[in-house]
Amino acid sequence: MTMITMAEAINQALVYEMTQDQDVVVMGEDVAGNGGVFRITVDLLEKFGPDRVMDTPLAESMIAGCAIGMASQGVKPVAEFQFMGFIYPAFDHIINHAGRLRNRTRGRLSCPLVFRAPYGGGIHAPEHHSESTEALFSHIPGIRVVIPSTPARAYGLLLAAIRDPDPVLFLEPKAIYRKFKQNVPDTGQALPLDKCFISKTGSDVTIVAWGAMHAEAMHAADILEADGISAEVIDVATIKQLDMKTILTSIEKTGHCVIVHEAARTNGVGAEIAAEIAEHGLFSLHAPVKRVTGFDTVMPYPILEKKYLPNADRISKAVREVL
Amino acid sequence: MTMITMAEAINQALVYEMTQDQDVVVMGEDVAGNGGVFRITVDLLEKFGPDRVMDTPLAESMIAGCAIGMASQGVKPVAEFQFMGFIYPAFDHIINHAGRLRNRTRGRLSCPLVFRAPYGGGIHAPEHHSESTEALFSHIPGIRVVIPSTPARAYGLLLAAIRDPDPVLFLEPKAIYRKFKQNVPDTGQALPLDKCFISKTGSDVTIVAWGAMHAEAMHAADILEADGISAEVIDVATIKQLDMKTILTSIEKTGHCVIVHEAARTNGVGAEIAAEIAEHGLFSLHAPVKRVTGFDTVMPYPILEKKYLPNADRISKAVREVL
Amino acid sequence: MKKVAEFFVEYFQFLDKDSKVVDDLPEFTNDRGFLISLYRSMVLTRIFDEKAVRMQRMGQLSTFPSSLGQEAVMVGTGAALKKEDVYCPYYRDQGVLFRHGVTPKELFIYWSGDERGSAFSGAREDFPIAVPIATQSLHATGVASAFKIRKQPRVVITMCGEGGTSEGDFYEAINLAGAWNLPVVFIVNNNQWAISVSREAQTKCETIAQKAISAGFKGIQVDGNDIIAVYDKVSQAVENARNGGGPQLIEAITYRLSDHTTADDASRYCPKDNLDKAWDEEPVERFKKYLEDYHDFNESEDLAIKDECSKEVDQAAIDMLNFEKPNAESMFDHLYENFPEALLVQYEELIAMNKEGGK
Amino acid sequence: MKKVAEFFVEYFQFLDKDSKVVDDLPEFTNDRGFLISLYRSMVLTRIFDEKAVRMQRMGQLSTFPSSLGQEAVMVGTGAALKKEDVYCPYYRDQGVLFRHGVTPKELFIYWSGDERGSAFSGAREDFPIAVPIATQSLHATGVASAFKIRKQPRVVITMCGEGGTSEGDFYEAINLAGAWNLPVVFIVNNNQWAISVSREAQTKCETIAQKAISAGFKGIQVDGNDIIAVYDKVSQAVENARNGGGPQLIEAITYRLSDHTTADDASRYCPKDNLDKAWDEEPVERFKKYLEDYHDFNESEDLAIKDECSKEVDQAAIDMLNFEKPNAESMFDHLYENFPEALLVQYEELIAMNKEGGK
Ligand SMILES: Cc1ncc(C[n+]2csc(CCOP(=O)(O)OP(=O)(O)O)c2C)c(N)n1
Ligand SMILES: Cc1ncc(C[n+]2csc(CCOP(=O)(O)OP(=O)(O)O)c2C)c(N)n1
Ligand SMILES: [Mg+2]
Ligand SMILES: [Mg+2]
Repeated sequence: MTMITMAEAINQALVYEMTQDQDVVVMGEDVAGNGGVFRITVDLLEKFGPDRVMDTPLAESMIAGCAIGMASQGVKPVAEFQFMGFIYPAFDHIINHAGRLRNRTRGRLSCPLVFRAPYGGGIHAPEHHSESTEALFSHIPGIRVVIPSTPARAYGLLLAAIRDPDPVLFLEPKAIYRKFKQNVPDTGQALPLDKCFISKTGSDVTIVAWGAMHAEAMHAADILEADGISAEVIDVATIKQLDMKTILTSIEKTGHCVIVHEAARTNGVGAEIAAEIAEHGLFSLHAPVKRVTGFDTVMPYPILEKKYLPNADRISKAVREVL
Repeated sequence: MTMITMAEAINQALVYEMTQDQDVVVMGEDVAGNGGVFRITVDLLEKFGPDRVMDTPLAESMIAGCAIGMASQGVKPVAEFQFMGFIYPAFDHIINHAGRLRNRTRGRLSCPLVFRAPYGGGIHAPEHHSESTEALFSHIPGIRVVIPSTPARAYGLLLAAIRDPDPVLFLEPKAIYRKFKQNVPDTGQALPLDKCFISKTGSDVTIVAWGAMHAEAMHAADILEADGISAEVIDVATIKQLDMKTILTSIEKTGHCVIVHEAARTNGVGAEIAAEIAEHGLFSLHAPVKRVTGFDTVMPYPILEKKYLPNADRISKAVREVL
Repeated sequence: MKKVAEFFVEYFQFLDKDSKVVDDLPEFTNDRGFLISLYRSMVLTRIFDEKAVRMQRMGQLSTFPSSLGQEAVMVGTGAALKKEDVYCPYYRDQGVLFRHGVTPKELFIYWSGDERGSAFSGAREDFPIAVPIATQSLHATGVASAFKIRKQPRVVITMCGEGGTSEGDFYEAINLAGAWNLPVVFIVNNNQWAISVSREAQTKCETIAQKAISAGFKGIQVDGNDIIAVYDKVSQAVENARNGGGPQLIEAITYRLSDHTTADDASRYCPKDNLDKAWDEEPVERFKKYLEDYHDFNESEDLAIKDECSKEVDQAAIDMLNFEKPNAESMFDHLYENFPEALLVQYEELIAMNKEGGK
Repeated sequence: MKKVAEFFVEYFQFLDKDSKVVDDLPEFTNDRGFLISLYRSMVLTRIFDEKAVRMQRMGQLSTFPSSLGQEAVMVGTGAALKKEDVYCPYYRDQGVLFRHGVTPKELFIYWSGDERGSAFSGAREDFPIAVPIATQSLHATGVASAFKIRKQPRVVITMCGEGGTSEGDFYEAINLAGAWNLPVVFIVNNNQWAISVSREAQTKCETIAQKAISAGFKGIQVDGNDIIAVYDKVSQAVENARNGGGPQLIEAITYRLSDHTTADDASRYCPKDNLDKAWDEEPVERFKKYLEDYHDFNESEDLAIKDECSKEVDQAAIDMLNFEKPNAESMFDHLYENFPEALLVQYEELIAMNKEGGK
C-alpha cells in the first residue's frame, strides 16, 4: 500500500489512461518539459513523447479551440489551463463550441475532451490565481463539471472524465494537491460521474460541500460530533449534472442543510442546490437552508484570503444556527 | 405625448446623455455608419461625430479591453456587443478587469462604462443570437447587471447605468425592442439601480421576472385575474445587485412565488432568488418556490425556440400548481 | 542598424476582369471537363443563393448570407479539398460545402433554423457552420493536429472573412499553425465589408495576406474573382501542406455584391459606385467568357447547366419544406451521449407540455 | 504574379556585448548625468529584485518575478515616459514603474499579497500590474484612445513578454492601434522564455518585431541588453506617437537570468550553456564598462550608487513590513463607489466574524 497525494493521484490517472488509450493526449502551457507548474503532468513527456504531451504557445482560447478540433477527430485531449483565473479567454469555445458540437451536428461530431484547471484559494498565490468560479460553468448546457475532494476521488473521477464521450471541466482544488495522502490502487477503476458521495453519514444536519471545502466540512463534522451533533457530509463531486436525489434524501432524514463553497455567494452553485431544495425538499426542512460561502467581493490577495475562505469554524457555527 | 419603442427609448437616452456629458462615447461593431444592426445607435454618428461614435474592428475582447482603458481616463464608453452570444471573448476583461479595476487599485482608478448587448430569444435569429446568459455575469463581483422590461424603464435605467461610476452590463431584451410603445418623456430622469419594480400589486402569488419575460408575466397575471387569482408582478430590473427586500416583502404577503426566466434553469438567476427565499423567506412560504425557465439545453435554433421559451401559459400553469 | 528579416507579398491572377489571360495558365486548364465542373458549381452556388434570399423573404428561411460575387473563392477552395480532407467553414461558404459533399437541402434546413441541417450526410468530418467569427480557425488547427499526431496525409482548410482576421482567435490559430507546422490552409474571403465596416477601417495593413508574416509563414493574395487563380493557389497550398510543408494563408480579393445577410441593407453604407465597379469584375461572367473564348463553351451548354442547377435547387427547397418537423424534445437528443438523470424531469415536462398542445 | 508589398525588420545596437560602441551614438549620450541616472535605476532594479527574492524565501512576499538581466529593457523604457504619459505594465517591469514614480515600498506591498501596493502614489494614472497575460495591451489602446478623443499630446507605453505575444489580446491591440493610429508603443521583453516554453516553441516567426506587420505598422528589434539602444528607440517611438505618428512595436532582445518566479525552478528546462552565455551579455555590467570607458565612471561612484540603492530598498522593505495590516472588511471597500445595499448583510457578517476573533 502506497499513500499518495491528490497531485500524484491525478498524474497516476493520466499515466494509466494514456497507457491504455493511445488517443489520449495532454496539452497546455508548460505541461511537457516542465511537467506543469504544479508538477501534475511530470514525467509524461518522457513516458509518452512529444506527439502526445504538448507544450502549447501561450493562448487559452487557442488551447480550448485546438482541443475541440482534436476531439472532433476522436483524439482525446486532456488540456490544462494553468490556473482557473486564466480560463476566461477560453470561455467562448467552452460555451459556444465544446458544449454544443454534438448537439449542433445532431451527434455527427462529438467532443470527448477534459479541460483541467487548478482552482481555489489557500496557497497565497498572486491575484487571479485563487479563483473559484465553477458556477459560471455549471450554467452551461452540454458540458460536465467535476471537482474531486480526495486523492482517490481525483483518480477515479479523472478516469471517468477522460472516458466520458462529452466535454468535462475538471477542477482541481490546488490547496489540497499535497495536503493529505490516501491509498489509491492503480486499478484503472473509474468512479461514477453525476453522483454525489456520502463521505460521512449522520442524522442531524446535511453539510454539502466539494473540492477543498469538503475537508473543512469533514473537520466541522468532527467538531460538531464532539458536541453530540451528528452531521452527514455530502461531497457533490459532479457540480454539473447535480445529483439532487442524494442531497434531498439526506435532507429528508436530517431536516437541516448547510451548503459550503469558496466561491462568491451570489449565484454560486450553492444557489442552485438551495433552490432545488426550496422546490423539492421544502417540507423536509425544519429550518432555512444556510450557505457558507466566499463573500461577494473580488477574491482578495493573499493577505486577506483566510478571511475570505470558509472554514470548519464558520461551517460548524452555521450548523449550530440552523439546528 | 409621443409613444416610442424600447429601441427608440434607448436611442433617446443615449442622445440625452451624450448631449449632457461630453465624456460619453459610443463604440462597437457597426454602431456608427450603420447605426447598429438593431438601429439602436442610429443617427448618433451624424449627431456626435466620429470621435464619439466609433466603429471598431471585429473583436470583442478588444471592445471590452479598449473600453476599460478609456474608462480609466474618465471617458465613459457605452460599448455594444452585437449579440450576447458573442460577448464571451470579452469575458476575461469583464471579470478580471472591469469588475476589479477599482478594487485592485484601491479606488485610484475606476471603470465607469456600460456594456450593452441585445439578448434573448423570440426573433427567429440564427444560432448564438438568442442567448440569455445573464446568470454568468450575476456571479461576478464588481459589476452590475441591468435588464429593462419596458421603453420607460430602458430609458431611465440606461441613464442610471451611464451615470453610475462603476461598470454596468446592460442587457436589452431584443424580442421587445419594437413590440410595444410607451410615453417616455425625454426629461433625463434616471431610474434607481439595485431596485426591483412592482409592476402590478396582488395578494395571492408573487411572479418574479425580468426582460422579455416581464411582459409574459404581466400577461399571465391577466389570465389569472380572470380566474380570480391576484398576482403581484415584480420586475427585477437590476439582476445584480439583487433587491431581495422587495421580493421578500411581497412573498410575506402572498406566500407563493413563481420565478420566470428564459435562461437555462440550472444556476440561472432564478436559483439565487429561490435560494435567498429559502434562507430568508422560508416561513412566509405556503408552497415551494417554482421556477419557470428555459430548459437545460443549448438554446435551440428558431424552429424550436417557442418550445424552449417560457410564456404566459406556462407561467399561469405554474402559478396554479403552487396555489 | 542592420536588416534582420525581409518579407514580401505576391498577388496572383490569370484572368483579368475582361477574361484575358494575363499569366501562364496552369496545367489543369487543359481539362475542359474539370473547368466546366467548376463553372457548374459556381452557377449552382449563385442559383442557390438567389433562391435562398427569395425564400427568406417568404418566411421560409430565418436569415441568409448570400455569397453573391464570391463564388470563385468558394468553388475554387472547395475543389481543392479531397474527400478525406476536412473543412472548417464560416457561414458564407456554401460553394465550398457543396464541393465537399454537403447538399443544398442540408443548407436550406440549416438556414431555416433547424440543427439537422448540420448533420452533413456527405461530409461527415467537416465542422458545422461557425457563426462566432473566427472560432473555426482554431478548430482547424485542432483537426490538423489530430492528422499530425496520427501521421495521416490529410489537410484542413478553413475560411473566414477579412473582418474575421481582426479576432484574436484568427491570430492565435495562425500562430499555432506556424509553430506546430500544421497541415492547414487559411483562406480569407476579403469581400471588402464586415457588415458595414470597410476593409480599410478593419485594419491598417496593406494586405490581409501579410498577417501570415506574424506567424512565420507565407501569405499570398489571389484575385478572388478569378477561379483559376483561386483553385491553382489553394490546391498548391493544400498539397504543400499535405507533404509536410506547413500552413499557408491565402487572401482572396473579391467583393460582396449582396447585403451582408437578408437582415441587412447595404445601401445604407455601401457606395453605389463601388458596387457598380465590382459588378464589372464578378467571377461567374468572367469565367464564362473565358470558357467561351478559350474552350468553345456555348450558350446551350450554359443554359443546360443553369437549368439543371435550378432544378436541383428547387428540388432541395421542396425537400426542405417537406422535411418532417422535429419534436420539441429533440432539443435534448444530442446534448450528451449519456443522458444525465438530472435532466429527466425537464425532459418529461417538455414532452408533457407538448402533448397537452401547450404553446 | 506581382509583388504587392514588401517589409523588413531592423535591429539596433550601439554597445556590443563587450561595451564597444558599434554605431553612431545618439545625442543623449553626451549627458553624463542622465546616463548615470539610467545606471542608477538599473542598479536599483537589480538590488530590489535580489532583495525581493530573499524576502520571498523568508516568507515575507508571496511570489516574485525577478527581472534579472532585463534591467536595460525596463529602465530604458521607463526613462522614455513623461510624467503625464501612462504606462500599462505586466508583472516583470519594476524598473519601468520605478522610473515612472512607483516606489519600491509599493511594489513590495503588492508582492506581499496586498492590494494597497497598486494604489501607486506617484503614478496615479498608470494601470495596475496585469497578471492575465497581454490584457494590458488592450487597456493601453483604450487609454491611448482617450488621449486621442481629448486631443491630448500624451502617449501610452505597454509591455509584455514574448510569450504574451501569442495571446489574441496582443494582436487585437496592435491591430486596433494601427487602424486607429493610436499614440501607443508596444514593448516586448523578449527574454527567451515563457516560464518553461522557449521563444522557438512560442512562434515560428523569425522576429517578434514582425508581428507589427500584421497590424500595418513598424516593428523593430533592439538589443535589450544595451540601454542606449532601448532608450533611444523607445523614446523616438514615444515622441513619434506623441506627434501623431501612430503606434510602433519594439522587440527588446534579452535573457531571463533568473527563474520565472520564485515558484519556478528554471534548471529543470533551461540549458546551463545558454545561461552562461547570457550572463556574458547582461546589461548592467555592459553599461558600467561603457561608462568607465567613455565617461570616466569610477569604482567609488559605483559603490556610492549601490550603497544608496541598497539603503533605499532596505528601507522600503522595512516600511512594507511595518505597514499596518488591512481590516478584513477592507475587501469590500473599493468594490463599488456606491456600496450596494444587498451586500450590507455580508459586510456586517465579516466584521462580526473578525470581532469574535474567528479564524
Ligand atoms: C464573435 C462574433 N462577433 C460578431 C458577430 C456578428 N457578425 C456576424 S457577421 C459579422 C461581420 C463579418 O465580416 P467578415 O469577417 O468580413 O465576413 P463576411 O460576412 O464579410 O463574409 C459580424 C460582426 C459574430 N457572428 N461573431
Ligand atoms: C492569461 C494567462 N495565462 C497564463 C498565465 C500564467 N503565466 C504567468 S507568466 C507566464 C509566462 C509568460 O511569459 P512571457 O510572456 O514571455 O513573459 P515573461 O514572464 O517571460 O516575462 C504564464 C504562462 C497568466 N498569468 N495569464
Ligand atoms: Mg467581409
Ligand atoms: Mg518571456
